[in-house]
Amino acid sequence: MPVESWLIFLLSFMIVGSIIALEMKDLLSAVISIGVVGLGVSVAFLLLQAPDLAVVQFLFEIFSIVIMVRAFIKKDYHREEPSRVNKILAGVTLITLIAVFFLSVPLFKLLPAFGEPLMTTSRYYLENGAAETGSANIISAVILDYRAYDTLGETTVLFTAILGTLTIIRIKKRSKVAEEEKP
Amino acid sequence: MNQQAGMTLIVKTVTRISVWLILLYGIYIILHGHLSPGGGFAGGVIIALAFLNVMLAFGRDFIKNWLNIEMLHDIDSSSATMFLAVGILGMAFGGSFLANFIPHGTLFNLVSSGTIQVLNIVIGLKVGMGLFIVVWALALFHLDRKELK
Amino acid sequence: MILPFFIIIPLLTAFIITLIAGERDNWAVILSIIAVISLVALSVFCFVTLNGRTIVYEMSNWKAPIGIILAVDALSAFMLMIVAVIALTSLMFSVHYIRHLAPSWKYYALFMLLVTGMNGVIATGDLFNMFVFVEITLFAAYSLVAYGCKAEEFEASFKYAIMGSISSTLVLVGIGITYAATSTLTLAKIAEVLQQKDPMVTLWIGGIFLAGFGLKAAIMPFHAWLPDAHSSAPAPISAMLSGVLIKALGVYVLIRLFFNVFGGITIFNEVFVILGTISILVGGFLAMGQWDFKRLLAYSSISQIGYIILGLGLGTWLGVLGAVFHLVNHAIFKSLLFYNAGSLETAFGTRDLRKMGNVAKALPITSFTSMIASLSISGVPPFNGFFSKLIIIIAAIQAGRPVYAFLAAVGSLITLAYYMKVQRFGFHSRNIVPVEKDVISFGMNSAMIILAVLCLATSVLIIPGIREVTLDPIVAVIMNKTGYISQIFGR
Amino acid sequence: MTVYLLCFTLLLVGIYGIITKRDLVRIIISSGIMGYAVNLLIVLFGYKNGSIYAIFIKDTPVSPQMMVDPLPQALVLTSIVIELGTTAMLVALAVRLFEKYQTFDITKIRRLSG
Repeated sequence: MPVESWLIFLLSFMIVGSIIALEMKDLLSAVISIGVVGLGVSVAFLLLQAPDLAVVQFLFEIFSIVIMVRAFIKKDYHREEPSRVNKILAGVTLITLIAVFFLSVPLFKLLPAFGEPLMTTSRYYLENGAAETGSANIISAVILDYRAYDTLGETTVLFTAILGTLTIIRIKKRSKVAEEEKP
Repeated sequence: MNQQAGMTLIVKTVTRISVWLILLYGIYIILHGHLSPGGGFAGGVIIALAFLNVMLAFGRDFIKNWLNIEMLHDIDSSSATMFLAVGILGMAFGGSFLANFIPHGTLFNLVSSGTIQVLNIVIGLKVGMGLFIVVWALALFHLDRKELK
Repeated sequence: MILPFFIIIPLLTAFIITLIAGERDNWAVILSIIAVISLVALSVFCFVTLNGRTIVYEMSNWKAPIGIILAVDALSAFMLMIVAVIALTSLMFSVHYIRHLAPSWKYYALFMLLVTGMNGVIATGDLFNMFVFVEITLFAAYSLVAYGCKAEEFEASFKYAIMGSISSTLVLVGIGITYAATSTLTLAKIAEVLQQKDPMVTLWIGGIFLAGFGLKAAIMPFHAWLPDAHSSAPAPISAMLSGVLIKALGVYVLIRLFFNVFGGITIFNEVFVILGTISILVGGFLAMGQWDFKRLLAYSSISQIGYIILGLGLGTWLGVLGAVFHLVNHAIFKSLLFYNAGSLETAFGTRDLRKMGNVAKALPITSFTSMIASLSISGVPPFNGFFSKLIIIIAAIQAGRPVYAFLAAVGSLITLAYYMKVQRFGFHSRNIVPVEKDVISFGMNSAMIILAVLCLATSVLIIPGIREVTLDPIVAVIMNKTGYISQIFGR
Repeated sequence: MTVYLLCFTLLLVGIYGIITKRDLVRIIISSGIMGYAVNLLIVLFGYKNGSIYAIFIKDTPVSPQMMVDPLPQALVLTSIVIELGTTAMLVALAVRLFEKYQTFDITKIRRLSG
């Protein structure tokens, strides 16, 4: 079962990567290790036979890294301030999360095993997706024809996020230079 | 073109060539959305990264007159309106909202899957322009904060 | 046939406002007011002509489990009406208020996207589609909370965004596991498949969704973000957040999932009852100590939501009737109270109750409407609050839970206490404070008068004659539990 | 089964990061980690053993039974874009917060009482 063993290796690599991203003192290397974890997700999508997702995840990963580096690294602030991390809170959260993990182990057994999905509705998509929508890429058929309303919502989410970011950063649409910020 | 803005000369010359290839590749990904992996979302981000590449290599002032930023805002909101217009047209012709009312054509050739291709192009434009505006706003935000000091 | 227009009208308005936005925002104001008025008319028409049926609209011409469907029954039509009415009054209030705060077309575009998101959540019959429209509403809410660009607003918006992203992740995990177990996304089909599945799966999915959507409804253990977000947002936006958003995104979705999809399992009803009562008491005690008017209103929202959750948890016909009735009452008088807070803020420039002077002469309409709202929220007889709380308390006694009934009554007394504090300090205190002359516009006053009249009008809903037509079909839909499947698939 | 549990631990690492970390940037990073974990979990539910990607190619006939489940992939495409929207919004808020409070430490950003 090469795919499952590859995935287990990749996932453990990502878990170690994200722990490093959280514990690393220097901000820039934290952002970079998160980029590596994101690219690991993109490789995992490739292993799971999802080329569409791998491309989109890879590109959006680059974009979020550019945004984060652009916003945070420009400042003269590279080291995390040595704030006293509340030890009790960290300990309590750790214990509760480990308890949640062991509680959910039997629950994951209830679901169909890895590699045997039920696929009752998506069998219809595969069998007559190409015929009914005329698109060879079934995922594009699902996104833009069977569930086009989802993608309308999706475009609106992106539209709202961009409009919200502009509102927060207060760049006026018409004026060239940002208007003087009221104190 | 003032030399000190943006990066070194080597980067500028390489970008001058590579930007057009990246844009071409992005348009290819959008147009072939229904045949090969990728589509509106992936192609749009590639276009946004092409503009970003120019902004990083040549600096903010160059891109302000190379690209009309107001036009980007208008393309962003008009492509979102076009997506809704395709939906309403689907309601008028195809029976229900967002129906695929354009004839499908034969499988596998370029113009073949009715509204799927139209929607791919619309989403490609939307994602491309919108994401570049976000990074542009972040860059502009730093610009005026330095002047404030 | 008219269902997609609940989403098309506000969405098209938002896009057009962005397109034609100029320096001045009066185009944006006109367009959004026309859109919301048409929404009010559409939702009232839809509720009146519904009489017990469930309208199903198949998106892009595909049948239910394949494509996405919009399913509107009595409960959804009722919620659509509440969203439209409160959106109309909030818009009327914000025309002058926002010009006073920071005039910009972005406010109206984001406001229309907020309404689109809520209408999308209420009308949809598909699980993942509900998640996407919840995200739209949340993104619009984050940026509207941070609209004033002051330091506390960014802090409140950041905390709200973090809470929102945790709850969205939990909801997405729930959707993933529901898809793995039932391999379908249409709510009715999920309900149908879950009946044959192992009940442990339903409990697990229910637990995750309770955590995810409980965070959005600010039920007790997940309430931390609400006081910050609702108190630092501009007044019309906190009215929309407190009055409608936590109901449409939180309570409505909990009703739809836990009654119509999971079939009202007794364990979850117990959890609802306990969480509801804790919310009532803790929300009330925290509200007592507040001096900032809007923070006090935010804590009182948590306590009033507790009543609704308690009513639902009882699971009896009377309990659900009380919960639905309190839902609409709370939407009305909480929005009115936030409008009063907004007009006091524009008049005095402060939200601190101690610094407010004698308002009765300076702002007659604000003080009169706030008297009505305070009386109705604390459950004084002639007003609507009294009847809904009474029904919930009677239902608790009938359902054999006198302790919860007693605690609900204590909660009601606490509410009365802190609203009297609001009246005494906010509106009738003796210190003379300079008041900005005629700063409350006609729009703000008319919004307050409309809601004050509604406070009285909705108490009419309880008379048996009118109740059969309005509230009973809604309670029938909820108590019908998994009958929702046959309503959707028509067999 | 072990793949699901590993993905679930990645999610718990993200939740741990959000709750305990003091630094705004760390909180944004851990919300990103949570997003990756959930997207991966949904695609894991859709994988079929020995299947290939759900795209028909011109002259190589592939039987639909051999294809992977397209629906979770369509859902995750949407939720990746939502993740980017959340990150962009959080970054914008963090930048403005740094401008107002001159610090990235969430404990020092305490102007709201309680």
